[in-house]
Amino acid sequence: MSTTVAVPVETNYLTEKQGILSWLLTTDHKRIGLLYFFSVTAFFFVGGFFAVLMRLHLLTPQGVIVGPETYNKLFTMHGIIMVWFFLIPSIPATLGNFLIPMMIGAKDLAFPKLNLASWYVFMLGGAVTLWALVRGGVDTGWTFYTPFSTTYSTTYVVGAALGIFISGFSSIMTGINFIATIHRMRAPGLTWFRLPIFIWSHYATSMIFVLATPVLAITLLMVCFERLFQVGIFDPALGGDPVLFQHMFWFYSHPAVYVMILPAMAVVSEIIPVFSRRPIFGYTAVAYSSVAIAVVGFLVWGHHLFVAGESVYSAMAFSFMSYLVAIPSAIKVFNWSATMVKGSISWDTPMLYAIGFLGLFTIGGMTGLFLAALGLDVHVTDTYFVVAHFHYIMVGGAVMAYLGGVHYWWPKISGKMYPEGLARLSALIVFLGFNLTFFPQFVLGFLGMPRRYAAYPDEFQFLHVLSTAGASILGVGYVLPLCYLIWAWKYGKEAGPNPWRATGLEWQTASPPPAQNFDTTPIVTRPAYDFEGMKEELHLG
Amino acid sequence: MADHAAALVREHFSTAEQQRETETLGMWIFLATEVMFFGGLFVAFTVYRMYYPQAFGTGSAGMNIVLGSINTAVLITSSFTMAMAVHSAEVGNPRLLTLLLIVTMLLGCIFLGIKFTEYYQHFLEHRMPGVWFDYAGPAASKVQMFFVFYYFMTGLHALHMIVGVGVLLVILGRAMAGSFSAGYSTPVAMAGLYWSFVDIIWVFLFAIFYLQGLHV
Amino acid sequence: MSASSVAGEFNWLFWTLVVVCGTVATAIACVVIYSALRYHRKNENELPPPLPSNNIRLEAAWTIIPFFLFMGMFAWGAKLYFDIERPPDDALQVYVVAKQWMWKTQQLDGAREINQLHVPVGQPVKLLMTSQDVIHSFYVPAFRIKQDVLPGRYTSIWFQATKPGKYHLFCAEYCGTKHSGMIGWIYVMERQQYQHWLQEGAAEGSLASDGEKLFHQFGCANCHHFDGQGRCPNLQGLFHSTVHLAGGTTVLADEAYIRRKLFDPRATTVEGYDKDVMPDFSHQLTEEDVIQLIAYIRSLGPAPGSTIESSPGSTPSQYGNQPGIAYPGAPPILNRTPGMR
Amino acid sequence: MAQPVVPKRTYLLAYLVLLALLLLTTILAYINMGPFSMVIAILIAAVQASLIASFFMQALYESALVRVVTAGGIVWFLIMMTLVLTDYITRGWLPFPGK
Repeated sequence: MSTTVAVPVETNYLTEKQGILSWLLTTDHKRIGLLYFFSVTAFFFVGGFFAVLMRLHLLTPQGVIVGPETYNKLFTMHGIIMVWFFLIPSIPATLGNFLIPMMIGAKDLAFPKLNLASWYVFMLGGAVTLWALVRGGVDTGWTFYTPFSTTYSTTYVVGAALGIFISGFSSIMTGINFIATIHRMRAPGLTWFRLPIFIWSHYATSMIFVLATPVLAITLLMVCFERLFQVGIFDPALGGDPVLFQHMFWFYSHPAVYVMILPAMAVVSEIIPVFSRRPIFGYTAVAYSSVAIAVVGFLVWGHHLFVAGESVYSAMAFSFMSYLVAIPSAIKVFNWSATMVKGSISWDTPMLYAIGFLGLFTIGGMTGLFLAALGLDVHVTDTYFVVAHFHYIMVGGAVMAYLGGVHYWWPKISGKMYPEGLARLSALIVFLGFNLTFFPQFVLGFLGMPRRYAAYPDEFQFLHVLSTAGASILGVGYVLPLCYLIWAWKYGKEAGPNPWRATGLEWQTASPPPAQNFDTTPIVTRPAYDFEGMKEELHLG
Repeated sequence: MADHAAALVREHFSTAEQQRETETLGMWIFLATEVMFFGGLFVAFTVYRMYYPQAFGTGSAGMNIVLGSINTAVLITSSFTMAMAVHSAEVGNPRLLTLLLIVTMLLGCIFLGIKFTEYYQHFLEHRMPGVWFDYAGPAASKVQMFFVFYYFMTGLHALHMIVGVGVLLVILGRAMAGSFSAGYSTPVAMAGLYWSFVDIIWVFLFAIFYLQGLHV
Repeated sequence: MSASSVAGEFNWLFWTLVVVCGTVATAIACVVIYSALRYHRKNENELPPPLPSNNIRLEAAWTIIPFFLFMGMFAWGAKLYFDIERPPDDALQVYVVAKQWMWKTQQLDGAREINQLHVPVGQPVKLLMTSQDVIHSFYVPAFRIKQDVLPGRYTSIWFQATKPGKYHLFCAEYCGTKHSGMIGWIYVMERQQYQHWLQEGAAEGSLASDGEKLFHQFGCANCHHFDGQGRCPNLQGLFHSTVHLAGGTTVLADEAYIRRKLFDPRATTVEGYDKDVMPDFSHQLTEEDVIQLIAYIRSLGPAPGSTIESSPGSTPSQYGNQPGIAYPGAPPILNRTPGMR
Repeated sequence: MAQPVVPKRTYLLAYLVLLALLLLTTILAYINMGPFSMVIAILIAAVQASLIASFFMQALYESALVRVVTAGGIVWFLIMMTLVLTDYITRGWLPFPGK
């Protein structure tokens, strides 16, 4: 460690080369991670802006700001941007890109040029989608259900679908890169069971990227084909079956949910041990459960189709599988909780986010059990119950973990500390605002409020107002980190290589790291999270 | 020769062997995504084929089985010459490599030529779904659906072929510039994997589109 | 608000899950909050005393116990689903046609309704539904039922209202601009009131009589004679009977079969008849017309001596390939003939 | 180092078998086997595909990991196929429209 600290600060990855071209043509995984970071942040606030407009609109039963056409476009674009241009690339392409080579002691990902290409493809897809948005938007819902999307919608379906199709290739490239890297580029001594859980989870995520994304690509291509040439693939008027579209769409889109949550679990699995100073409880179970989620996650998509015209027997099989996939998630939650018992728990911001994640993910996961129960799903599916459920997973789970991860690795990425007090405050605001926004939506759904309604019966107004109030608080909670992290980039105090006294390899090099990550390839002799074994180095005890 | 190979190891790999293994692995993972890419179409095709066997049989009867078989033979041959090209790269025979790459590309172009001839014949028979489709018999919309899948799947396959020819052009250029040796021939092997994979897809397309139409 | 025969069990299951999940979630929250407070880091260099970082028995317990809990939820949910999906035999038949953005409902004898449906309390009601354009979803929160309504095929759902009153009907599958306007009311009435309502509507004529008009207007009667001497099968007694098709398979003549005969006539041919006689009506009939024709054929009564209609639930094997897009001549596994089970 | 692991003879043999199988499947297409014609055509195609993958693509000679990846692609395709067909095959097992 002492040798790495001696490296002059001038040669870190941020300062080694200067100029805009050095960023646009970089093949350094850390810089590409940052390029992704800036892009998804921008997309997040675009998608968030749509969400704010929607919540404002729903203050009164008849809607206050926009007409139904615009409202429909708002929720569609909110969904498309948040799912494909924020959530899916969020953790893997930013933190994953930045950290995977460092965590396994490699100089870079296996295919650095492919990595850069993935960012360009992502941006191209984003540009095409935004172009469709500027031209007038899309109103099909992010799910593109046929025959509405292929025949009846008069909006820019092809543009939006093409944008998603293109950006899908960036996911595939990232997935190929991660799998090859994790298999072939590990430092000497770094066996599979010495890997941080972060790597296991990203490995599982990459499996989904590689095996599910192409199915979405081909499905959207068929939708475009059908819409452009007016031929029958899914259109019942021409012999097609719209339910087949739903099967193919959800074959990708359900595993895609695990693309969003597995990396979040990855982040939390790093934060909790470090801020409890205790190895993760039941390492093997947590590691395998990531892979189990990825594999079994492919067998459950039909639970989106329980009332869609799927056969009853098929629905039963999918319901059964859905309960099976809940088990590895449950195991993880229990193991994280057990890790904290009798630890040395710090209340730093990343840990606050991790604890928030634990609570919200538990609620989100458990309401998933309601939706997997066939008889209950009939009532609550396609209502605000579902909306609340997946926001608890994706916002309460994935975004909380993402923010936690950004704070945790911020010292490594920027070399500077963020303002701790302000950060804790914003973590609290996010937690409270989130619950106020989405908990009322569970109640709304149970009472029968269908989703995607631009106007609603009067009796639902009170809960909608609560939800909108919560959204305004949540918005503040998201803008705050944006401001103070930018501030901290320039004015934060120097972090030093290992401010959290963490055990991972990424903390054994300078902050910010040198372009080659490590001066000499590290040799690993310990399991992950071995605080006891590293207590001399970390000055603990 | 070993020095030459070592010079081509990128800086983030420690050995040429690690680089070769990683690149091979990456290529195979990519092929797995391609399986799923075409797989979605095969699933959709299977569902409709199960529901509309008569109409799909009628559609299949419009295929030219002779041209289809010849084309399959052409493609299998090209896959063979490609495998031999990889072999000659591995043993360090650049002249044979160049020759075999050219033959492979030519066979690929012959395949595409025959394929587009078939398309042209279908066009003359008014079998262009949506824009130029005219079929008087029963269940016309389902026969049309057969052709939708036919064009979509063979078209996507042809696109892969065109990309493959492009890739081989690049490889050919590098081979003629003497970039490959017995110690370093991974790009040739990668291109070979891709080429043979596209051949595999065709073998299935041939089975589902061409071979079912003679007994409707 | 819950007002149907399945709502009670739904609420039981729902609140049981709330209690089970709530208990577990509270337990997790207690462990996490207690640890965060009790073991809060006291000084910067603190390292907690080493503990075993795994415990096979504990981990096995929290794998196996959730598994059994989940299987319980699965079984109960599946049982309730079957109750929601299978109508009783004596259910009142209602036809629903959805289109952007309205619900059209009609009973065998009763007025045509738009965005509303009047039904008697305590009577099972089964809905046969189709859409004229995009996918809609028939959702009555108070009854705890929902079923997507698809274009090009029939789907069904049933309910039995337990309390008189008026209940929201929502479209729950996004269907375009005025999706949120595609709402209506289900009026659940006492039996007497319902009878009264039926008589008020009777002036318009029944569904079957409308169907009869269409039957003559489109010249169906020219071939389908009732004496069995026509070029085409006698439709008397057709409904819910087993039809023998050319090629040796059989199919149950339900609504989906009749609809398919009108829209895709050459998909199936009745044994002993010419396959080219029946014209394709897919460009002439609307979904509502088809339902009127079905009601008319249904009103022609069961075949003499047939008992099939009284017990449709007990003869599942007689149903051929059921869904709207099914196509006989498909592989044997699809054409389930009696005795194959 | 990349060694020429597959002998030329093997390539030639595989090529000849592939052509023979093509001839076989084309001839079989002229025989009416009803629904089995598709099954047999797919089976022969699968044999051809595995020959190409095993020898031309050297899958047989690659590391276990590569074989696992290949198997993964095929297994996932079969998962998609099986579960989608589960729906289509069981539709109509319950005697109510759309169940």
